[in-house]
Amino acid sequence: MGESLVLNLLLWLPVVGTVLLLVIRGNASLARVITLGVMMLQLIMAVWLYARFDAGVTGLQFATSLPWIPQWGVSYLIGLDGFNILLVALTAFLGPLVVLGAHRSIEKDVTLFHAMVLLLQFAMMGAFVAQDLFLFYLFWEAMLIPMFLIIGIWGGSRRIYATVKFFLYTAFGSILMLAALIYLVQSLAQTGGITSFAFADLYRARLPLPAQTILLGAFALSFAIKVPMVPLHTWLPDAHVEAPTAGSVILAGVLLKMGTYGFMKLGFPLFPDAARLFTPALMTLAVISIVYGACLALVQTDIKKIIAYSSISHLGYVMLGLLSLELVGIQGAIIQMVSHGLVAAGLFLLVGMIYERCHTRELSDYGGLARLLPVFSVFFMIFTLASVGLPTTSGFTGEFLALLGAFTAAWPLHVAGQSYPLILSIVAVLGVILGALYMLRFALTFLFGAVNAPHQPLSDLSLRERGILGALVIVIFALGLFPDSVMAKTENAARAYRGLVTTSRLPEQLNSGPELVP
Amino acid sequence: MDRVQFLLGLSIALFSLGLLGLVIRRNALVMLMCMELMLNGVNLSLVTFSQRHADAGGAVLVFLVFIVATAEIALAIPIVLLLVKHTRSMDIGRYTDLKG
Amino acid sequence: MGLLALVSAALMLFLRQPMRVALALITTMIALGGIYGLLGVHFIAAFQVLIYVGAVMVFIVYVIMLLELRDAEGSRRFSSWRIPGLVVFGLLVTVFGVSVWRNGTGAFTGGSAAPFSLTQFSAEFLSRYWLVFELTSVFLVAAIVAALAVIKVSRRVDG
Amino acid sequence: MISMPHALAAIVLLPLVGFLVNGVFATALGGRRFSNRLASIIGCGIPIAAFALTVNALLTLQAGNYTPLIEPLYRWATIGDSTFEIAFYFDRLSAIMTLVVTGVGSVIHLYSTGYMHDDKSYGRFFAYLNLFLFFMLLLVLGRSMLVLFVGWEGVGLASYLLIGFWFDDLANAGAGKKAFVTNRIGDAGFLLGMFLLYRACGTLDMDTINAAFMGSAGSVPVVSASLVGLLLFIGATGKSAQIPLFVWLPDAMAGPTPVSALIHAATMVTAGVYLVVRMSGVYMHAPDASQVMAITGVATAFFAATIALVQTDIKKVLAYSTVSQLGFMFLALGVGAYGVAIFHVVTHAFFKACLFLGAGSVIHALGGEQDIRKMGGLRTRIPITFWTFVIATAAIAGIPGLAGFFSKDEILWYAFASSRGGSPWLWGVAALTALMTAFYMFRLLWLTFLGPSRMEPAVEKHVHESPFSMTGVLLLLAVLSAVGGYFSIPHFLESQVPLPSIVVEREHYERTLLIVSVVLAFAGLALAAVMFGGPAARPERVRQAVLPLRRLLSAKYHVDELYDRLLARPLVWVSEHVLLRVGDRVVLDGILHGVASLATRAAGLFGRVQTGSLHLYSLFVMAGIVGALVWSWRHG
Amino acid sequence: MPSPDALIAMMPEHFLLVGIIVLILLEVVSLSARAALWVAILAVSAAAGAAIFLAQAGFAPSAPFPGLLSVTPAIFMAKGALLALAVPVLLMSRSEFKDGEFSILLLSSLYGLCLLPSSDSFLVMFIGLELLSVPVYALVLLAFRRPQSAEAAFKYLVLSGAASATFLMGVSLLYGATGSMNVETFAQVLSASDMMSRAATVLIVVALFLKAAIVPFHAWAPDAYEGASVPVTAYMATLIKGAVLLAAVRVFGVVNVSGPVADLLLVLPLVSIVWGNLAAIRQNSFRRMIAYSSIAHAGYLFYAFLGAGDSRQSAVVFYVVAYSVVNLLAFALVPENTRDDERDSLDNFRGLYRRDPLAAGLIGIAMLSLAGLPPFPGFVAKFLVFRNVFAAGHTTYAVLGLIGSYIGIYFYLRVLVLMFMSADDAEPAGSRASSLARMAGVLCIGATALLAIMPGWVIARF
Repeated sequence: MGESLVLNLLLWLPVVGTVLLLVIRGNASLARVITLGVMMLQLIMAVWLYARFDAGVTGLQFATSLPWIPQWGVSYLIGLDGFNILLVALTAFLGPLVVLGAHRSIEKDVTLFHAMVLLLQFAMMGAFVAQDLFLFYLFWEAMLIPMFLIIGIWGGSRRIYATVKFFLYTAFGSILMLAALIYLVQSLAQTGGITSFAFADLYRARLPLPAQTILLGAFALSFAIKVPMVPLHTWLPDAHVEAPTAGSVILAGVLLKMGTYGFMKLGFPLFPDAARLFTPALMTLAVISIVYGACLALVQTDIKKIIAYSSISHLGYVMLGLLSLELVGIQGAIIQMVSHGLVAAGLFLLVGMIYERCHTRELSDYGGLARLLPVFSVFFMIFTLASVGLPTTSGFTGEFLALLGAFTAAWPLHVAGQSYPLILSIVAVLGVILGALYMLRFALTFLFGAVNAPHQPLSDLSLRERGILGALVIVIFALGLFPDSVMAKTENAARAYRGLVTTSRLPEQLNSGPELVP
Repeated sequence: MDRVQFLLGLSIALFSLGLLGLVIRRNALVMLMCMELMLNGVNLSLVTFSQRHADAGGAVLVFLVFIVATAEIALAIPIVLLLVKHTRSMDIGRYTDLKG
Repeated sequence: MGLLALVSAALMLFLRQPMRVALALITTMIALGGIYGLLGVHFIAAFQVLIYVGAVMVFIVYVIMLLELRDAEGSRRFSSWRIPGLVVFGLLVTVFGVSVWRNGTGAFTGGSAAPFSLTQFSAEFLSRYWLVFELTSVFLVAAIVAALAVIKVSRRVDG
Repeated sequence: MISMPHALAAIVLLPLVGFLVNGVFATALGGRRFSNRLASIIGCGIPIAAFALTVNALLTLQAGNYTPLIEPLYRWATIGDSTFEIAFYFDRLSAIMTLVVTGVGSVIHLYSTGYMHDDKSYGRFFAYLNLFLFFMLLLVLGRSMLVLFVGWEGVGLASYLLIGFWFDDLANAGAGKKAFVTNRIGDAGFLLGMFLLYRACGTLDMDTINAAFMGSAGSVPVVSASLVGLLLFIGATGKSAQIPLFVWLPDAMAGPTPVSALIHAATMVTAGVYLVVRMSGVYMHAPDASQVMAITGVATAFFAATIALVQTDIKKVLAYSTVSQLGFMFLALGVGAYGVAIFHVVTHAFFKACLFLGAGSVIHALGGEQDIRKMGGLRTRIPITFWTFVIATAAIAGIPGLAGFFSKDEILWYAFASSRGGSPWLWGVAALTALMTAFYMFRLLWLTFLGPSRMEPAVEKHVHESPFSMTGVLLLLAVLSAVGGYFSIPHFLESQVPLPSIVVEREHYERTLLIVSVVLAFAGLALAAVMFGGPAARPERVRQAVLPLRRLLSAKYHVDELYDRLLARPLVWVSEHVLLRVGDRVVLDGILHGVASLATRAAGLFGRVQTGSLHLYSLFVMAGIVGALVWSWRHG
Repeated sequence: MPSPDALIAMMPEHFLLVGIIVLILLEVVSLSARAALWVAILAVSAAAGAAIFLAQAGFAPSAPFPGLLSVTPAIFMAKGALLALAVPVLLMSRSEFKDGEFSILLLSSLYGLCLLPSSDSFLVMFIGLELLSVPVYALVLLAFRRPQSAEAAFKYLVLSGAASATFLMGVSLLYGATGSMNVETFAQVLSASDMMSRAATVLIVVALFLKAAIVPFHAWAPDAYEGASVPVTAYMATLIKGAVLLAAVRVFGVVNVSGPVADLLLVLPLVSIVWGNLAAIRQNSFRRMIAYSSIAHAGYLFYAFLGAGDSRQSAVVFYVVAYSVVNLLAFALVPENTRDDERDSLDNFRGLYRRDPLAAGLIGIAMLSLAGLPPFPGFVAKFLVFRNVFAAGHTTYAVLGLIGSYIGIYFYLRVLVLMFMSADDAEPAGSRASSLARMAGVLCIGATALLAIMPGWVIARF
């Protein structure tokens, strides 16, 4: 009981922080200190939880379950398992970095900004730890609001367009998900006789294939928008470009993971038969995302857009890994999620730092920064290479395992005469080339060549900035070099996921659909 | 034709005529009168049924309708006067400031 | 009597002068009163004549006379929606008529019960329906306050 | 011989330490005297220490009767039943490669202290070099393909950084990027091959895989060895600059010359060869892949040599020569002569490093001039450089007695006679290439050192011999180039990777072929002497005679342009015009905006309905009642 | 005659009546308007308190007024909740109305409101409806800060009168078909097949639609709302709508809806949702926007009728309360402006965050809640409604309704954009909501928080 209290504290601390901020009102530096303090506390608790998390246990740990809306079977059910432990840790880890990173860039309405960051943190954390569909949906939607304000108030010149687009796009998916989840719970109540929103109960719902298909469609739409998968991605570049650095970091670092997490925790396990039926289609989309995102990143002239499109590409690998239903691929996908969170966050922070100095995001306005800002460039290079997926960085671990999983899953099918998944995984591997192409083009123009930057002379990174990036770099290398202990924590979840998705849950008499993935 | 049926038909006709009056007449007072006509139509059917079922309820409702109709007119007339004062016209077709 | 009511009601819609419309309405009302009388509910007939013709219509006629002087210009009688209005009216009457005519219950057949008298009605009104009576009084209070408020507003606008 | 725990890990990790120390100091203390001295000490000390450790490890290996040393470091990942172990593996092959890497690496580090003396990013340079060494050692010492791949990509990174070392010129950095991306194409193939092997064998440990394919571990994996071989070979073509992925290597000469010597001649580019030899168990069962490899190798050797004929940049000539020599190595691999390929790797490392460093010395002497048309007559001005260059040139040309002669001759012989795909026409093309090699190398020698000086006066004034740190290294390498062939590596490796048997009926050609190749070497020498030893008009006449051909060669067969037109530009064009402009902006955002404007228009329509007219509102009510009543009839 | 039970059963009404009488007396002796306001608040609070107390006490007399009026704890709770909502309305009226008539009229209207959920007979219900709306005609033009108020009042009066007539027509036909004035007859004939009772049910439903502003009977609402002053619009948008819905709940009883009326309840609310949400997009008047929003919300509310009959009342009451609380919250904090049309204009909200962060924050919460976004109570309410629709098996309509509700998000966001994100720093001076109105806002935000944090507890009470 005492331990689950820590998780509750971790979750609710930002709310306390927000209230504090609202009470003090107006004092900018105090607001920063409070927010940072909350984030640090959260990080400490997350580290503690991570350390105490028992990799050998399959079910929930640190769980709290309280009835909340008993009439509908809704409960306040939170807990950690292998699915979310890493993402919770990632969220907690990025928190202080975001606050520190925004230290100089946010000058207007500092208190409100920090309140929004805290609320966003709360909502994201909540979505990860929620083990009840209603609760999850609540947090899932609640996330939009602070993000909407963060982009809309502190964003760039087209911020309103971007933020409304972001909001409406993601809300559209959510509304269908809402419909689907109500339907799901209703049918569970009618066929299974239990009225419950708890994931564990919903995993027992048996639905005929057409229903599964439609419901998965609704969930998948919502998640795919969040991921985002091509062709539902156009909100992302706009949102990223207009968002302030902190917004971009959170968006890329954590928010996008919501989509893939949703697929992993809900979309596929809830509707396994439909998921397997649609695996080829979804894999196609994932691969298209990989290639499409990379191609578009190649021709962007706005530095934030490059990273934005690269996110689309990178999350394609996550989807691919998840869809492989191979342990290796699933683990790879999980690591890739975390890795992308770290790398994209780092890149956005770097871009933010340079933007603070030069006030332009046009790639062509820059050149030869390696000469002007050596430390900056070293960090930039590290993050670029991690993004490219160079071995020893986390990007490699994720991409390699995800691709390995996809390939391993596709090969037997190829041998059995069904070559399409294999072709997809080969194309995905080729996507690695494009990854190098666009990131290095970026680095080339940005860092090398004749010195060219507005607002010279530039000061190199301050100690604060070095600290932020250094922390990220350490974790990136740690994940690249020693992923084992991390993956041990998620191994059970990966197994559980595979078990759920590979077991048919059609109503009893129809339980003989074609097995698409062995 | 049955008497009840005839009266009911008449009641419906009066009700519909009143509604039609609301649609086609422009004069505010005439519209109010058309409202009264609608209520009268209703009253007719109420009285008819009250008789038919030998139940006082219908009659009580008729009584209430009288009172309500009176009250509405008493309230409506000052409003119409206020309107006329402002635009110097009884033409409801001209009162279209609020729209969109 | 019924036909008279109907014709004068129809006339209401087509007469130009508000005063004549009012007279047509009075005719309708009196005709209805006659019908009530024929039905045997004399006290309602009396109320009809007293309240409607005696109070409401007098009030309206008074206002018409008050405004007639100012509203002298020959404003158009009908709104621009008269054609669709008439069409829909036709439909309404048809639909209504059909709905009511083709009912399956025995609402119209069977002998009519004995008409009840004023004393009967009063007794019921004050016993079974005494609450309605009370509520009516509340309603009247509210209506009076409302009317006074409106008048006060118009006075304020004037002053 | 000193026995120590984690000896192999120490070899690998020492350079990493060097990189970290130098990297931190170079960026933190950038450019100060003190840091430069520290950088030299660490930068050079570490490879030498690594070399010493390697020798020590070799002794251990020897003492253990050449049983491979396996040294697990840690477990990278455990997923389900499969584990990914980080372990080092030291056998004869690794030993040779490690010795070459650390040995040549050490001397090039020493050379660099002189060559890079005045560079403002001195520390950074050594940091990168150490980083390279780290990854290269990881590559050759890794037991698992995963570790190999880490090194494989890592050396690519180091190469990228070093090619773009002088990044102020965008072209240099661009060349680095080109190298990296081209390598990535190969890496994709490598990855696929690796996946396939993982799927088939359930492990990535190369000794296990080899054993599995050789059938010593019970069942042979159910996967086509040729397919695996081809995929891995795609990886090798990238790293080892074979057709079609050779285009990056000439451009890579943008890096400092020691880099070209170390990475782009001696070590990194031979990683592909190493990979194939390491996976020889697979290739022995992959005749088709071997065939492809042989043909690709010989074609690369030939085409690169033709291009080298007309290059005027001293380093470009050497670069194409490297490509050509790598082609020879793949030819050897293709015909199953794995040991021979490694033999050539080693000798090539010696003489090509010597050549590059010599070229570096020339460039150093001329203050950065690289165009051989603006050289000449340097023989007397920089004698040590000249003589070492002569020895190395002779070695590469195949003058008997020198290192290159032995290895090249063996390649030619196996190309002719190997029972695993050797054929006379392979030999023919290879021999022709050898002739060309001799010719262009002596051409280079002549134009650079002999004949009259064509230097610009300002340059000529400053010509000076390089410091001892450079010339000493040149001398050492020259000696190695001369004697390196007397240690028979194929024989040394035979117990591990046996040489192919000889087709019986071709056995008696051995002596004939030997003579032919000697003749060819001298013929090349003579041809060059005739052409460039005489008046300048003579080569000019030849040039005029074969002008179209020359143009084609000068333009390197337009391969770069071809790739640009066929791949790069269409990719960018499609991305920009189809995906971005049409896909994202018109179709996707267009649909979005269309829906939004539809909603606004609907809103406008609803607003117009709300005219403010009470009559209309009443009409709505009336119509609504009618509609509702009619609707209610529907339910009969 | 009247038993003590009967006396207690109408306790809330009695408190209101006492309030009305005291207010009239005060008006006669023309005591200060401030005192009048407090008297009104006291009366309403007492009534609400009484209702809630009786509900908690489980007071359920058997037929205090046989055939006319009945009460159950649930009905008391509904009354209590709605009466409590009137307190913020009174508080925010202070700035608009200087004299006591507002309070009297409001209390009278509330009296009518109280009758609706407990009426057993159409007689009482009719009086309730009239008592609910007649004072409002006067209220609409009471402030009369611009001539359009009279226009609004007239339109409201005429269409409301037509609604009454339609209602009566329906009641009359029902009476003819069954011979009874009892409201239960409606539910009994819902599935009947004879044409007359069918026409009767349809007419009654149409009349309710008219009062609740369901498309196509909605047209009066935007005009009336825009013409009225802020507190009155707030009252109309929340309490009157809620009262009408309670009347509808009363009429439908606990039966599951089927037959032609079910079709009406499916199609027209859906049209309302879409229409209201779309039409609101282009509005530039805040009240008009809320009017369209309320049309859409009326749609959701009638959707709630599709579900199981026994949970209908709690769903509707919860929705009404959740919707009203946030609506009142928004209205309470609308910044003051000397000109009514400027106060109403959405431009008045531009940069509100700079001027009055609290108001901007609370209005923002209100807007998001109206949009039905979690974690605000609007979401739980929406969830509740759509859950019922799904449970009733109308999956397609539920999905369409949800998509319709999605359309609405845009215009609510627009308010947020204006308040928080417009760069306009030129701020009109002294434009904040009055302190009493802020107090109302604080009350509402408290209620909002309660609804958001403990929806289960609240629903269990209804």
